[in-house]
Amino acid sequence: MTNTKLIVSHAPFWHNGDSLFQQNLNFFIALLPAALFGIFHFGAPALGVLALATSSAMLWEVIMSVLSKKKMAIADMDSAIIGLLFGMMVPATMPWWVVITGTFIAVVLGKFVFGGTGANPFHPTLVGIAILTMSWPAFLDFDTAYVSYQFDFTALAPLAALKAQGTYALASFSNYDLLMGNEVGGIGSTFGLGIIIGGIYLILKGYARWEIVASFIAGVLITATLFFVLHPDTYAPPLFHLLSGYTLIGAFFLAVENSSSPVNRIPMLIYGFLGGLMIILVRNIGIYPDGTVLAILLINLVNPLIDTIRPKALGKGVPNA
Amino acid sequence: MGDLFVLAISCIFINNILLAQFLGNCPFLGTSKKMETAVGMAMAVIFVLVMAGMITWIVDLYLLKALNVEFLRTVSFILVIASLVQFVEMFLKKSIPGLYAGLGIFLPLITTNCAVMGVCLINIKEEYTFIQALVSSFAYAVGFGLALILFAGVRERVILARVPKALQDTSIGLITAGMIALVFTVFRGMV
Amino acid sequence: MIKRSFFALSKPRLTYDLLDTSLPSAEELAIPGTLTLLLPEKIDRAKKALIGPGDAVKKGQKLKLYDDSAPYVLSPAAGTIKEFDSYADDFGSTATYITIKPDPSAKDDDQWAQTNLEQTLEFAADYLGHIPGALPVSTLTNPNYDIRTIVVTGADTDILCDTCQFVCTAYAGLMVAGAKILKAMTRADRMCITVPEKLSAQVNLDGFNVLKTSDTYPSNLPAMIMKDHFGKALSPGTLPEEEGVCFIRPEALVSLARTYETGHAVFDKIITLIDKGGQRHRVKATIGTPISKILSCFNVQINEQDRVIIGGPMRGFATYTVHHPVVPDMDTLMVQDSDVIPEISDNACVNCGECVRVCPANVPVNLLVRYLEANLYEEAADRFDLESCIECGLCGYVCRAGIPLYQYIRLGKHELLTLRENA
Amino acid sequence: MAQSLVKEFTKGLWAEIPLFRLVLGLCPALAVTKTCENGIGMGMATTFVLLFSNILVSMLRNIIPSKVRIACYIVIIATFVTIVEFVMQAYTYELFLKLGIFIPLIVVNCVVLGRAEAFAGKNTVMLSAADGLGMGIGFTLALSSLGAVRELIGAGTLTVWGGTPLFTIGHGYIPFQFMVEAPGAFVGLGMMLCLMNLIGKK
Amino acid sequence: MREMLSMIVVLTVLTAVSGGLLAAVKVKTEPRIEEQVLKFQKAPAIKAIFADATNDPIKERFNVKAEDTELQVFPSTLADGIKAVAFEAKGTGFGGPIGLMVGVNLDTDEIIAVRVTTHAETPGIGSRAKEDLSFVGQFAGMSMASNFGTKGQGGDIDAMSGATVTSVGVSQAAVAAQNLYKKLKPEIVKQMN
Amino acid sequence: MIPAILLMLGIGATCGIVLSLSSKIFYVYEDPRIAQVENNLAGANCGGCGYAGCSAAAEAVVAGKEPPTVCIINSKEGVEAVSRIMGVDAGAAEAPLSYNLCEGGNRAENKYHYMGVSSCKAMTAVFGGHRVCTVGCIGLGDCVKACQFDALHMGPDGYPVVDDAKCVGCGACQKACPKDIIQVKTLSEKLMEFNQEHGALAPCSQTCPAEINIPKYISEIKAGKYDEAVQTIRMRNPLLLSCGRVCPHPCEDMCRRGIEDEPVSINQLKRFVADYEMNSGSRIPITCAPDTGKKVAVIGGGPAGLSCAYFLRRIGHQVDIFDAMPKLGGIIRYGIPEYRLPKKVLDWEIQGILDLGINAFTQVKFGVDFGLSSLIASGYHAIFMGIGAWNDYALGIEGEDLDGCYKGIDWLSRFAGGQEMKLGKTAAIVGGGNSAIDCVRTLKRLGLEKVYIVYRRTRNEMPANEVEIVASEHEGIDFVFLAAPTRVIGDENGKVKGLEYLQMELGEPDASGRRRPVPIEGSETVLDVDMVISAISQAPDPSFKDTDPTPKIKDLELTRWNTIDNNPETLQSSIPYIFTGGDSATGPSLVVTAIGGGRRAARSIDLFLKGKPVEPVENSLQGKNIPESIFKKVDGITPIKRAKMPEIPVSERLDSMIEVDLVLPEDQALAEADRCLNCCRICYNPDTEFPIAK
Repeated sequence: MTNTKLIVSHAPFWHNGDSLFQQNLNFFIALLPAALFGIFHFGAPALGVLALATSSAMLWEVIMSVLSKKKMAIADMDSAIIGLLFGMMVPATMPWWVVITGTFIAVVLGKFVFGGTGANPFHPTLVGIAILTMSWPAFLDFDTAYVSYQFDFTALAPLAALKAQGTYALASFSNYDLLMGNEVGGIGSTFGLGIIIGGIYLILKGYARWEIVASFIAGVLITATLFFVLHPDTYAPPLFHLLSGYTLIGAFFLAVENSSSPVNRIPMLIYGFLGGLMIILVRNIGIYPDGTVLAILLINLVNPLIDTIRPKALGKGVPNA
Repeated sequence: MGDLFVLAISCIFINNILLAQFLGNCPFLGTSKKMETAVGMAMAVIFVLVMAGMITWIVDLYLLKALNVEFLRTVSFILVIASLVQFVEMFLKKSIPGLYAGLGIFLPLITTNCAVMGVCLINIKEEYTFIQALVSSFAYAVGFGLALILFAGVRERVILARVPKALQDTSIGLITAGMIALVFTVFRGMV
Repeated sequence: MIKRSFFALSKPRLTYDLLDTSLPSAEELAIPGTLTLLLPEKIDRAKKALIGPGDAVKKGQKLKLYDDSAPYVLSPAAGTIKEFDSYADDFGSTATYITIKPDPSAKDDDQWAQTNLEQTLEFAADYLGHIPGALPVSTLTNPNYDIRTIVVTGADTDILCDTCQFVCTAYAGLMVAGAKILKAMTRADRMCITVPEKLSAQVNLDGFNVLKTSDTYPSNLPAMIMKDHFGKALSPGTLPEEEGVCFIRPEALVSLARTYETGHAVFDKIITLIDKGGQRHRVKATIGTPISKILSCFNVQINEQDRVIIGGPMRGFATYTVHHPVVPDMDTLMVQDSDVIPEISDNACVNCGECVRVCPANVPVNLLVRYLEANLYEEAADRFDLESCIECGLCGYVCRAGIPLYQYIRLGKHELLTLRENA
Repeated sequence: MAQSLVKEFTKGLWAEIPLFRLVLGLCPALAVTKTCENGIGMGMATTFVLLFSNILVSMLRNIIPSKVRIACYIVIIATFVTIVEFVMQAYTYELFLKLGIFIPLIVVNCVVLGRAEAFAGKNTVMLSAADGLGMGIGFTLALSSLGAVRELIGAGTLTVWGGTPLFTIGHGYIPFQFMVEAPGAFVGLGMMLCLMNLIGKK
Repeated sequence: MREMLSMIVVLTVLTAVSGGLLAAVKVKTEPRIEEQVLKFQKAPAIKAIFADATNDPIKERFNVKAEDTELQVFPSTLADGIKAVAFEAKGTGFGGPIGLMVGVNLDTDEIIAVRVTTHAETPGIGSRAKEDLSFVGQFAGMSMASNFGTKGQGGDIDAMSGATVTSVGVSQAAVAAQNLYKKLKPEIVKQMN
Repeated sequence: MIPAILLMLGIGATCGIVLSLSSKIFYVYEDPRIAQVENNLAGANCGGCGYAGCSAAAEAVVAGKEPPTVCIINSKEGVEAVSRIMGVDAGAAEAPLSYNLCEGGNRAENKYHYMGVSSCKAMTAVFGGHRVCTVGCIGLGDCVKACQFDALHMGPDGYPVVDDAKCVGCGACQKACPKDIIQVKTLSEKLMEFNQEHGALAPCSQTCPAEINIPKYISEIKAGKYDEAVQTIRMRNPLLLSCGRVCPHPCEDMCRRGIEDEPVSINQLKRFVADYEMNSGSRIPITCAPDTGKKVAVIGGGPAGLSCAYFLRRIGHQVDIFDAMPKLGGIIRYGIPEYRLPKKVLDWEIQGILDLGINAFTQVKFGVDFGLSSLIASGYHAIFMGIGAWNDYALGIEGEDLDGCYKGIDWLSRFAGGQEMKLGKTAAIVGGGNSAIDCVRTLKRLGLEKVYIVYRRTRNEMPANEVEIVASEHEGIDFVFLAAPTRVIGDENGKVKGLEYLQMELGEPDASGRRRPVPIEGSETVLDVDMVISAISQAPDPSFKDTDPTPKIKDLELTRWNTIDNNPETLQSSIPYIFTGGDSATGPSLVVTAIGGGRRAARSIDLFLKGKPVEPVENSLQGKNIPESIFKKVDGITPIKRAKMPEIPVSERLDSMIEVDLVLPEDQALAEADRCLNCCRICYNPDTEFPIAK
């Protein structure tokens, strides 16, 4: 009996069985509808981009873990989700080397240098997209990306069209088309319905916080409505903003990323609302057609500040007897 | 009034002194490790920058331009700023020790803060009126403080994260700052 | 183990177990060949110890290390001291273990026969500090506390445990008697008892103020009782004692009553064993019995990498040796098979916020743990409410990254105390 | 003497190279290093100021009262900065245009004032000159290497002097423009610091 | 007291010496600087405007003056014998003043071409004003009397997308040029002859 | 030009006036050290230190919140200047380094599987950590994480290894270690460290009178790091060449391998590395702490004096050695014959010590050529007396002064000193100690026909080293046991012609456990010899007390054995500034004991010189054993023969005085080092029955 070594650990001795892998697996499941639609919609190249993005992101994670002699965290699938999200936000025609560079930036510069999962102050995928947009905007231009495709709908990126042509461009986009993915855009970001279904699944599973999603969407709608009501002929209607571009994928999958979003209720509401507000500000008065990426990065940036708003801890403020 | 507001917004966000103009980066990295110091530094910069902006504007108009010796701008400005900072430091220490404890210790950092000198020079270069100079000084300083405080918020977390050894401290601080600069491009074109 | 529900939008809900009525009484265990007593005092090699190997001890004899030391244990049986040595306990505190070889032929000691059983606190402090149920005499006699309310934890504080409930139902009469004695001893004017609100067993509790507690963990923890029933949220770092409330086990009252009834010290402790299959066994064992005896009594096989937990699954502690003795405050013994032991990781916090939302004390655990990991205890206490933690362990239970959050917090509190003592 | 001169000179080149080891002088480092050429120009201007201000400060170190020390140092530095400004305008005007506001801001470069305070104010003229020159050259090296990296990645060229690229990466290269933008400056410098950490001090 | 005195004296002497020294350097370098400014800032713009100049406008530059306004003018005779002048006007952009060299056909008062000389605009955005000829090209052929405001301000100039401020700066400069031209044209014509 | 000058004049004057006035008006007192410290910081106000500017950092330094090294860009000189301002004494300017006491690591036994926070601190909170041994390094690397300078990393064996080149001695690791295993000490502190309770001490180290870290140097030999092994020995023992030859190695008696197998040849290994250094042709550099400006006189250049001088010098004191003999070395030069310790080796070793900057004055006798007062007058702050024990005890029998009668040490030293000695043909040496053996073996080599050892007990009781006895048996020495000399018989010329002795038998054991010899009445026997050397024991020569004119010397108390009375822990004598060690304090004893005494005295002298109370080492464990290290059984050991010391064949060695014992060849040394069990680097399961304990 003396040689039987027991396990000694600290309470609690139970765990609810939740894990990072579970979380990411659920993210994966939730992303599937939109991703599958993207593959169906944009064909084999889309599948290639998604597969390459996911696998290269995981590969970068492996390479960096080996280089820095850190524990391999690939089994968590964290990088896979980063890569998949990256793939879903880019056009299906993106050259392979741009995808690999993008996932490198996302995984390494977005996450790894900050100390890995949980430490990234910004959403890694968005860091990748933002830096790529700054460097090689041509590869992320949806209008040129799909020139060789034949679509039975207006093959214009709705937001770019809005920016370039003003409100009369809106006529070519119906809300139903936008919702059903009849638009050009990122592989997985066009199918609004799929994103909404996946997102709701994620919320129900408890892996995305509904407060953020709801307030984000509210931010978009309220701000867009304000603009629209004031100048209906200059600005697009709120639903258009909600259903076009990255708005939905941003609301359901990007803004809710754990380590760059708040955990307390009021900050979550502020965070989401601010994100929605910024998107509309950028779209309506800024220079970028779709401000989702930078808007979410901006709320990521203010997250540490607003997340200090939290309920009083037990006994705080009670005079010490 | 509207113009001044636009000027202020552009100075705070779009032309942010730290992230777009690269001025004042040494204290930006040095004092952003803790939120407390960041807030203190931000306040001190606002205070000094407004003072310096006013004084140098006056010096420029009534001395340099009047005597047609604009080429002495650098020397005279920096001397005025350095003396001002030192004076304010001594004054606070003696007269308002409470404030000194909060702000004063940051004052020496400001002498070599290129943000102050830079803004003073920008004010002259842009040929701002006195009011404009005042607003721009204040707005630039607020922009400095805003960036510093946002940065400190992120950095407080980054410092505690398991950053790879070679990247720790300044290195990751710079990368984080780069990300913030990236984020600040969101304001482009908004005015 | 309770798993995360499929749709986990709301907080997880852990409920207390109600009394397992299938076990009407406790099985009695004979006095084993060796008894081990744990004495919470460090051995000072420079001083001459009062006890030594080979010394004969009587049943009920008070064993102390040195003349001037306060802690003592009572020998549960007559016999001889085999040895004593130091034992590293939790959080760096060093204790001493004393092993006694009981001599079955020896007569009961005369020490207790001669002792005049007074119903005073001084007497309790001198002789009753080691009775089953661990009467908190040091708290009761502490001049800094003005204990006016005594709360009997009729509802067990940890989930899965039902020893206290069992004692309340099985020994209600003795409890009432014990409560009277205790009331006579102390200045307490209020005697409360917590009872699970859904407990169906009817208990006759005369003279007690009954506090019905909800079945959601951690509502039976002292801090929660203070908040829910006395309306006093303890300010960070304070104990219920400082508010004049003392929490005691029902078994302490029972032992008290029995001591005064019989005139002899009592040493049999009621313990609930929860085996690997979750099956409960109730046993009455002499204090000092190695738990291996209890385990073998119920044929619990201990293999490599199993876990033996003293206390419940949320707040107990895992021992490294099956030779750990039965001690006066050991209510529950739980054995986990190596297969069901959840992995613990050294991942960094992923900031999912589950812990924050589940925390009954609103502690920002996600940030706190970063500071604790970096050993910034002062900051953790100042900015992130380290001391507000009521130590329920829920944060560790829900942690998605598998971080031992509760351990970090306990350690942080401990280090903070050390820091403050040194300052 | 000669040995210590060499020591003071060489420490600025590697062991205490201002930008990478001491992390001083960030503003010009970030702002002007879009091209290698700018880095070299800025570095040379700073070197000039460093060298002469160090010499002068060290010459006057016994005369200057400590209370107005900073003011005096700053006047000395500012004088040389203005001279550099004139000279650059007169002889390397294009470069002057690129470096813009950052030339007068050499005056508040922590490296310059820092060396005046930390070294020249306490050491002999020769040593201070060696220190200033070493630090200046080290600063130039750091700026130009950062500039080279940023320019190569961000523009696909390498310009050392005179505005025409010395070298252009192959035709198919699409410049990674991030590196020449403001965020790229921070990230690039951060990465270079990381590289320096990896290489180690020796 | 001694200490105070020494503080004052040292600082004063130092600053005075500095002032003197700088003044001396300034005097020495001034002509050369002026030459450089011409060579690097204005010459390329002038060359671009008067691509087919038969003379050397820079060498023949002269100053004109009316009331308190003084202007440096670069006269040119184009290949087709048209007399033209170029001069610089300033507007305020995003990062500071924008210099705009305007070449005007003296006979028709039509703009031959304009070029941005100096600016401190954001690279890649505002800086396009200098490189992007389609923007400054709008001015070519416009009459000096037309409205140089941007379309946003109700004028005739299409702003560069995403660089509104810079565009406005350029148009401001153009308006400034308009005013200068209006004021100084008689003088210029006088001097040209 | 003029406006420019005027303008700058104006601005300068304004600023100057404003500043000077405000410096008067707004004058606030502050600790002058703040300004001084600030002057010595880099002054760039860079904020890199985390403080707002240099003045804030200076305030933090003065307030004691930060070390003088706070400024990240400060030069070394600047740091030193700041340290000086802060009154950190010169001793601390010596760079402290971190080092690890426990080298058990993964080799240690665990008591449980740990699951939880991966830090030593957290694990220690759970039943004191998973190691069975109480000292044991937990090995989760809190210290490695605490190190800001990348100077610590986890070694392959699971305990931290310090990179001396990177360590700055900040002490962060020490603070981080919950078990006090990693410590930050200066070289001086390390040199002056004694075996204390918290050390991970093997039984051999505990037994060694010089407290050498034996397992460490053996493992270094095993790893082929001979230089480091030499350094390790030198931390405790400067005379490793001599000790490697003459030490009777009590450590080997405690060797745990001896339980199941033969003990490790510890001393052979020491000799191996010592010879390795000597034969390598260059000395391994020895570092000394910066000068402290204190002067110490060491009287007597024997092992105790040399050891004391060596350690005092290394911790920065100035030392002069005074010796009455023409050359340094004392008893190991004059009492140990050439064939055991060649003078060449000794010279090389002593030169190495003197090369540290120690002055030696030879042929000056304390009390005669100089005295206490002259030493004080020459500015010595403390005195170490290691004058040895040179007075042989007389046999106290009739005829002892006959021609041909000698005294052991006297004879040996005169012989070693090169004096022409009259030799007989046969000799009887009275005594059973090492010096008796030295005498007989020397005489044998000098060609005597018959040499007897006359000893009053039996061979088993002989105090001489076993190897020595065996060697002399090989060399054909005759032993006369149980013989008490009663009379030296002389011839008519007053020359020795025989030694009469009484035969003895062994009686009851006495207090020391040895059976007391009891004479057998009427058993007188005469041994025909023409030389009698009595080598029974020696005592110090107390004559300096009479010859030294300083009255103070009379205060120096002696014991009844004429040894200098001292506090056995601190070695301080009755005169506070006189310390003593070696044979003069203990009576005749081992060389290694004298060396240990010299180091102990050096520690006390250091304390005395620094004005600190001269107190014994706290929790000293010298000579005591950690209970769990004295395990009684060792499992799984395959007996491997202990390396046999190579010797010169008897036939060859008797013709000359050449060294008899040879050094182990490298492969054998490595094999021998491999036999070491690494006690206390592996924590064995203790024999305690109840596993709750450990």
